[in-house]
Amino acid sequence: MKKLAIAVAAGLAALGLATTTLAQGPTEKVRKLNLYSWPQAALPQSYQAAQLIAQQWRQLGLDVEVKPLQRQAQTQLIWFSRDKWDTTMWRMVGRPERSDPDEFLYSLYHSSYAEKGYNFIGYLNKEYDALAEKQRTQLDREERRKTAFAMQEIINRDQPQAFLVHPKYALAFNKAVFKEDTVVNQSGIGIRNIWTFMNIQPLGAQKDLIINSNETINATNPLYIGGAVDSWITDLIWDRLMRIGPDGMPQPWAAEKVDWIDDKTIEIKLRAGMKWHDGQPVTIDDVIFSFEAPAGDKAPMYKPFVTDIAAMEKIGELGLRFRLKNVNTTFLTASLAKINLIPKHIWEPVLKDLAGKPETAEQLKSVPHVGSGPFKMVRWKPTEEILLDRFGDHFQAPKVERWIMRIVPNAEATLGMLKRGEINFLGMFGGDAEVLVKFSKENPDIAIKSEVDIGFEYVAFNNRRAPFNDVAFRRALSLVIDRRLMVSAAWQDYAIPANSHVSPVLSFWHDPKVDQLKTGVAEARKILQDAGYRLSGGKLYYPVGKRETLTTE
Amino acid sequence: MAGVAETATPTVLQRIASMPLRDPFAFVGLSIYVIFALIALLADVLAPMPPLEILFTSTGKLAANLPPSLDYPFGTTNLGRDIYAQLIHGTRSALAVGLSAAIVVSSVGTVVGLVAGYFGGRIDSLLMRIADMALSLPFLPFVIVLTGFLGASTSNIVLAVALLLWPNSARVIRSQVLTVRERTYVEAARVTGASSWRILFVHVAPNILPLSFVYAAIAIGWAIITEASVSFLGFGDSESVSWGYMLQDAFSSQALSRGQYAWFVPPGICIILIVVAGFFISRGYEEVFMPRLRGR
Amino acid sequence: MILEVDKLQIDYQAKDGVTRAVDGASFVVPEGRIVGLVGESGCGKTTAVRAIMGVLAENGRRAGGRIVFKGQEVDAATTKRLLWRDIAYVPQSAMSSLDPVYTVGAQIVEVLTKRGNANRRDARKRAAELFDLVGLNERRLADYPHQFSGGMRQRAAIAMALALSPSLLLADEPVTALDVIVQRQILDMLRDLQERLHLSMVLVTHDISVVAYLCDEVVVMYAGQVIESGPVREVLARPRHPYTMGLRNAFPDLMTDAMELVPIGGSPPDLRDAPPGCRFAPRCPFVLETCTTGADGHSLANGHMSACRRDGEADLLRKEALDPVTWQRSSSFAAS
Amino acid sequence: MAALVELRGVVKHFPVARSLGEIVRGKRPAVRALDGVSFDVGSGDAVAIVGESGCGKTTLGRLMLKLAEPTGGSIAFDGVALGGLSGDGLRDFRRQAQLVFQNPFDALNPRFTIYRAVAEPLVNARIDKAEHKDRIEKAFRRVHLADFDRYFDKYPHQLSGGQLQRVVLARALVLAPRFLVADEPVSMLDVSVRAGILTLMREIREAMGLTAVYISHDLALVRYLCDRTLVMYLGRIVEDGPTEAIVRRPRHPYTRALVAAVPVPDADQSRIALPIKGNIPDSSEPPSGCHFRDRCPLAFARCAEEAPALREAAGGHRVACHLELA
Amino acid sequence: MRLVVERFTHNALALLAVTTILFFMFRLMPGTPLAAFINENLNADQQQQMLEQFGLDRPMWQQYFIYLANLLQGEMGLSFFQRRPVTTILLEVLPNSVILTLSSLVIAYVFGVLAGAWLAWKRGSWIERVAVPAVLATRAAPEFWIGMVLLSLLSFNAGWFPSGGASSPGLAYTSNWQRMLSWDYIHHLALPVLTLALYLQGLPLLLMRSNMLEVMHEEFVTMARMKGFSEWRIVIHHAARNALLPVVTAFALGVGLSMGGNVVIETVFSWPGIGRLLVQAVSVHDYPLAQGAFLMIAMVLALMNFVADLLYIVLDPRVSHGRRG
Repeated sequence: MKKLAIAVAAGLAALGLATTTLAQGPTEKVRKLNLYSWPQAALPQSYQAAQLIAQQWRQLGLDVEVKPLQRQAQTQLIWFSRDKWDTTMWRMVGRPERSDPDEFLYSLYHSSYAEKGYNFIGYLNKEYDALAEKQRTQLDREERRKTAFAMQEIINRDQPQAFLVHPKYALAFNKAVFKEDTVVNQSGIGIRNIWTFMNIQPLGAQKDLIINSNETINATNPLYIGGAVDSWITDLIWDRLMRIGPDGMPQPWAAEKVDWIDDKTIEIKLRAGMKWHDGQPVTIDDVIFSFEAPAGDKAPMYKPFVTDIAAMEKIGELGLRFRLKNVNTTFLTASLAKINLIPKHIWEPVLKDLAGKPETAEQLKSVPHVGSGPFKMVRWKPTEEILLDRFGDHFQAPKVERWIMRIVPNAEATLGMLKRGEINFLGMFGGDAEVLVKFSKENPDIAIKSEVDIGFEYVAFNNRRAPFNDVAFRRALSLVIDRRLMVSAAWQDYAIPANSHVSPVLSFWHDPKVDQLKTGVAEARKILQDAGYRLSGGKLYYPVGKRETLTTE
Repeated sequence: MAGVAETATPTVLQRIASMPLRDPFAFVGLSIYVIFALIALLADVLAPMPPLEILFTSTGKLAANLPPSLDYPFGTTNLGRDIYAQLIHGTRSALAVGLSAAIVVSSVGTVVGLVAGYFGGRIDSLLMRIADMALSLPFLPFVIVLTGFLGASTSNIVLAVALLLWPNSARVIRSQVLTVRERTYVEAARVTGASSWRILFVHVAPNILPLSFVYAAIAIGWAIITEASVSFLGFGDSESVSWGYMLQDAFSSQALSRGQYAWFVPPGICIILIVVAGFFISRGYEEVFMPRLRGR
Repeated sequence: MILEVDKLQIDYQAKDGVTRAVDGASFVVPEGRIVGLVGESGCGKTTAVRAIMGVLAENGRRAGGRIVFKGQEVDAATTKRLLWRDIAYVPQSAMSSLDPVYTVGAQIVEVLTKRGNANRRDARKRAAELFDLVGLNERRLADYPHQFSGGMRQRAAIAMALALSPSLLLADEPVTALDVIVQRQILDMLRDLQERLHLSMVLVTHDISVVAYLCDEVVVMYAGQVIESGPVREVLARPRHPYTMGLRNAFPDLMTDAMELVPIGGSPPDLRDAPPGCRFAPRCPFVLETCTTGADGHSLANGHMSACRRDGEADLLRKEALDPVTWQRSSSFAAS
Repeated sequence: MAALVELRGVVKHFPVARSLGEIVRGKRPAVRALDGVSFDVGSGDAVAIVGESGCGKTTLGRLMLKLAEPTGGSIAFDGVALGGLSGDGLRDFRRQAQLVFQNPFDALNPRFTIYRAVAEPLVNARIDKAEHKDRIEKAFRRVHLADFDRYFDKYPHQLSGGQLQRVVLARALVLAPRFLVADEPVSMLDVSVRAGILTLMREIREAMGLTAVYISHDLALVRYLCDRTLVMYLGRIVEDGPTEAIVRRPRHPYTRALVAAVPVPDADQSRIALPIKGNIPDSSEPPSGCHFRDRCPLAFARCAEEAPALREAAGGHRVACHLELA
Repeated sequence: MRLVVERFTHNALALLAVTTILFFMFRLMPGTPLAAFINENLNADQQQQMLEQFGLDRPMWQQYFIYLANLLQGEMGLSFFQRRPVTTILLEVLPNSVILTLSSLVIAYVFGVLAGAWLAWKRGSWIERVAVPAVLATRAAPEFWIGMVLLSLLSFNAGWFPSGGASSPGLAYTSNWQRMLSWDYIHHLALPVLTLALYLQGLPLLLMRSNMLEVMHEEFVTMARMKGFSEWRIVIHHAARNALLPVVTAFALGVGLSMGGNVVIETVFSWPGIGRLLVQAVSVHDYPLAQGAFLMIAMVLALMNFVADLLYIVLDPRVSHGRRG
């Protein structure tokens, strides 16, 4: 009965359409849109969000189909063939070095990244490009902040994509094992960070910190970035000149102090008395070596972080001066806090050996695991566990005896292990946050800490092609999405609404003005109407004269 | 040909039809099939709500993790889907996967087995070497690799299952053909001038048909379990709701921790029922048609 | 008498009723004689000897009668003691009756050590002797059954039967599956062994030529009953039961000149529903009304028993039976 | 009378599984089922082929009906070589040559009604369906199943052995063939019904003027049916002659043994000792020269070197022996 | 001996065919290994360099022969992600899979054979009427589902067993043997083995049962009765010995088959085995690793097929001792 009614309505509408078409000249229906997503199995929240978004878009008269794609296929379609898709679910994850807003501010929307880089949506805006370049040269934080606000406002205006949420990650630890106030929260990252691992204090006989990961560790190689989890470990084994502090700002680490001499010169002083895990002292030559090593072609993944260095000059026993090619505010974060310090006496022969061969340091069969970091490598079984011992000679030696990471692929088992004490630190949780909350209620020893992520989830629009090349259309599609519904119905309240590529946790850089996004169907419809789009028979039509050149794939 | 087939089939069909009455196992198995077939046919009536529809409560909140109630007999998932609707609609995809795999497996297996067994010689060796090869592919890993890389459509799963399962039926049917071929009445048919194809299809094939049914019934079960396993591992077709998908969903959404038994127990039981139905039927047929066929 | 079988009754329980495969069969085996038990398939001859061995199919059951061995009545429990030590068995198909996964030697040794009280070394020696006795090379003790030819397998089965020096040998169609020359070799050997070892023997067969060649006594069975028995010479020369007469007629004989073959019409009755009275009556050309009712008639003369009610006219009937036309009188002639 | 079937030097080998060594050396070991068999079957004759299992007699029967192809030599039917037959020629041959089987319980398709089974040759010979009933009824009358209506709708398992063999015969006769091969036609039947089938076969052959070949191991039975007998041993014919003569005065040592071994249903028979010992050798490795020599009481040196040819002997016999046997 | 060589060649050829199919299957799959890396820092040169590293710049047939040649030396290339030799990665986890498979098979077969023989003995009883469908149901249940339920009940709720993995955190052993014989390892092994054994026992049980029923009707068993042997001797020496033949070969086949089937069990129980490795490799599109893991499983399967053939030849005199006489 209902179907019949709809059919009749559609028929009448079609009749109506015919007449209006005659009256106003030919217009074209907006073609069916494919909204790509990960499959539910891979990312349930994101998939759920896609379903909800599709429902809301349909209210604008659009024909939307959610198409889940496996990772490989999605990468192939979205990342490698950039002009073949309409819109897709996407996410940016938080990493400590992303605490400096540069990476998101610059890479996501700068036109130079549209071909190959992160600007896969193809957003081209000269005004934005100029600001993105400008903020990199602004050594004055306040000035840079203004630029960052301006950039966020441009993005808010243009809506090249629809931000959905900044997820909140719930992590946990066993407070019967560890002293609760020795756990450090790093803003935008949460409690699973190197500061916690160095500070956390065991209460009783259990002196090991046992953390889980649901991904395999690919590599523990100071010259190769394999996966997210890999960096947790390289962080602990190898020191860096600077580290991102709990506040998200880079702070001196292996360097005692770091000073800007001028726009293009930085001077550092190495901490005295540091030792490698093999007992050798850490010298300034090791530091120089560590920054020279990626410059060649044996560590392609780290090369970009040292390309800005014009020269390095040794100043006395522990001093070092970096001369840069360009002014670069991000050098501290992107280079000094990124490059792992590696012992020259061990790596020099290794790299020499590789010279002239096609292999890079990434493919070393046995990576020398000698660093100067707070933990040293004992044992590594890639699919089972990795075991690190505390390095007592470190200047900030950890309180726990051992740091053990267990590879547990599924969330269900992870909770079981947490309950049974097989792990005592929940470093990653892919499951349902609500279950975790309930779990901690039943197990009072488990303390949950949650933190809003630096990263965010969004719907990417392909700005290169119609209808997404129209700001009004993008705005309408973004505004019709109810962010609160996203938070509650897809992320189960473990997220906050987003409308910026700078997370509110980076409170200094985040522009609060953009938070006031007025959403709603009425709002969206109005925008479309103003731009000349028409709703007829429940379907959306382009403004007069605008022609569709693409077909749905 | 047609005239001959008319008179040949009734006896086979009669035997197949009368079998359940003689074998209680087969009767139970067949009844399970019939019930699931009815559920699949009437899915839209039994569960008018689309299985992937996101449900909201009257207050506009997501209807997530609701306990079983009159509206939602098995409750809802953590993402607000009706579990009952998923279970009912899952029957469709289970039967679709199972039946299409069964049809492909048993028809390919039967034809290959008949041809290899009856004609022998080089054709036989060739077909059996191919069968050996397919049998030396590890089953589930192959399906995973195929669906993992080619995409996890239902048709790919059926393809993978069919690629690996036909040799089993082909081999057994071949050996059965070899024995039937030696039967005197087959020789008698040759003496009376019957062509090879006539002998194959009129005299040999009807003896093989029950075996094809046995393998079809087994293939139904295998295909459904395989689909479930693949879905469970996260390589499933996320656009169609199947029992395997439900289990995967339940497992990754921690229905176990939440104690949502109504979510993960019913699909498991449905899988067991439909697979065991195949076993029952195949067992029944084996007992009736070839008591000595079991084992190697 | 080494063995007396008295009114033996064996039932088989099937889904559609009870089949009385052996119905009151009685016969005796005199010490040191070879008794031939003849009849067509399904007449109960094999069932009868298997019952003596105490081994019936799962659905089989001894419903009545007595079996007396050396003056002692035996039942299921007491038979077991006698088995193989006193009564041994030679099967029809030696292939399927030998365990395929053990060598023939091992199977003979098994009998000698587990049923006899021999130790392994003596058992092996004895096995070699037994092989020698049946004309097999002792090297072949190490072979598996499937490596033997049919005749050799039969010899091995006989060697096995003789392992514990039994006094009675039950041989169930021991030469049926064999070619004539091999058959003859085995028969000759059986006779030779019987004489040397003073065996008593029951030979089950469907072939009266074999009985004529080897046996001293004959017992003819039809439809679960013994219808005629007596000394071979006497019974074959002067059969008193029409069925035996018919059998005689139905056999082509290599050496006689009479070339007319006369079939017996019809087929044996369904034992699930055996007709009352004489079971041969429907096929018998000499049938009288009294034949189809009442109890069997048994008459005995000179050790020659016949169950025919017209036994008195036996000599007359025999003459008539030689005429093929006689047999066409039987009501079931057309539907043979 | 002209020969209906002519066999010339017929050889049939069955390959056996080869070992790796044999494959490498290119050897092809084989069971020699037939080793150069030549004879004629005259039109209207009844010929028996007698021998023990494994002598090749069944293979011979199959070859004569083109159910298998010979490895060597030739077979001709009515002057036409069987080897070249196909299509219509083959169909025509099939109409004329029929086979009666040893095991009637397996010779009829269990899923076919009796009528359909007997109609099968008519269907294959593409005979108009309208004629079927007539022809079938005629065939049934021939085999003395006059009350054919009782049988038509039955299935084989509902019939007794004797009835089945009659139906098999009816099927063989429904096309009114000229040539009939019967392979041990009564050995699976009960003693009391054998005689019926045997007399029937003799009667039919005489009535229809059929040429027949009977294959059997049973000399007594053969004597009842056939005028001429061929005795085979290990793939070769060792003696060929009038049946009566072969039974009464066998010439070849093997035939003598065979005749002596046949038991007779007479307790007073004279028990002649078997003249030979031992078993038939493995047919993939028969003795050199005369295949029978290792069991022959009369064998001498030449027997190992040269295979004796089948040659004429007294009394219409042909015997394959180096000795002049009286 | 001839049979052995013949079976070996058969299996080896099948394995070669599998390798070939697999190689081309993976090469023809959509996407390149580059797609696995979303990294704006990779420029065209570096991408080319990466292709060269993995030897993917050569023509397909060359790659194939290089692959085969490497394979013969036990090399299966480098994992895209781990950048370690696939062979090394596989050999690390192979023992875990083998142990899991073997111990569950042994338990399943010992139980299955005994229970099957016992059920054959109890033919026609109510126990049999209940047991046979029940056993069929265990074979029909998806392994992972049983695993889920057992894990939930016995580990999460009752806490009797660890929730996954192969050992407790941080335990160190001097040798693999010591590790595998340790209580901790066995404790971790128990639940997956139980699940797998529950699934696997059905086949030997039903096989043994039907074989026993069949053998008990064989003439030689009747003969053994006639010889006056004890029922025990008949059942053990004659019936069971014959009935076991197919079960033993099924065991060997089962090793190969369940190595492949362990994929789901290893995933549910986070068991660091080759199946889980395969799943992970497939889900991150690590071609060389997935290919290697698959091939390793296929090799075990082929090897076990061969062993099954051998066992069949060795155990059945009808095959091992040719026909004679």
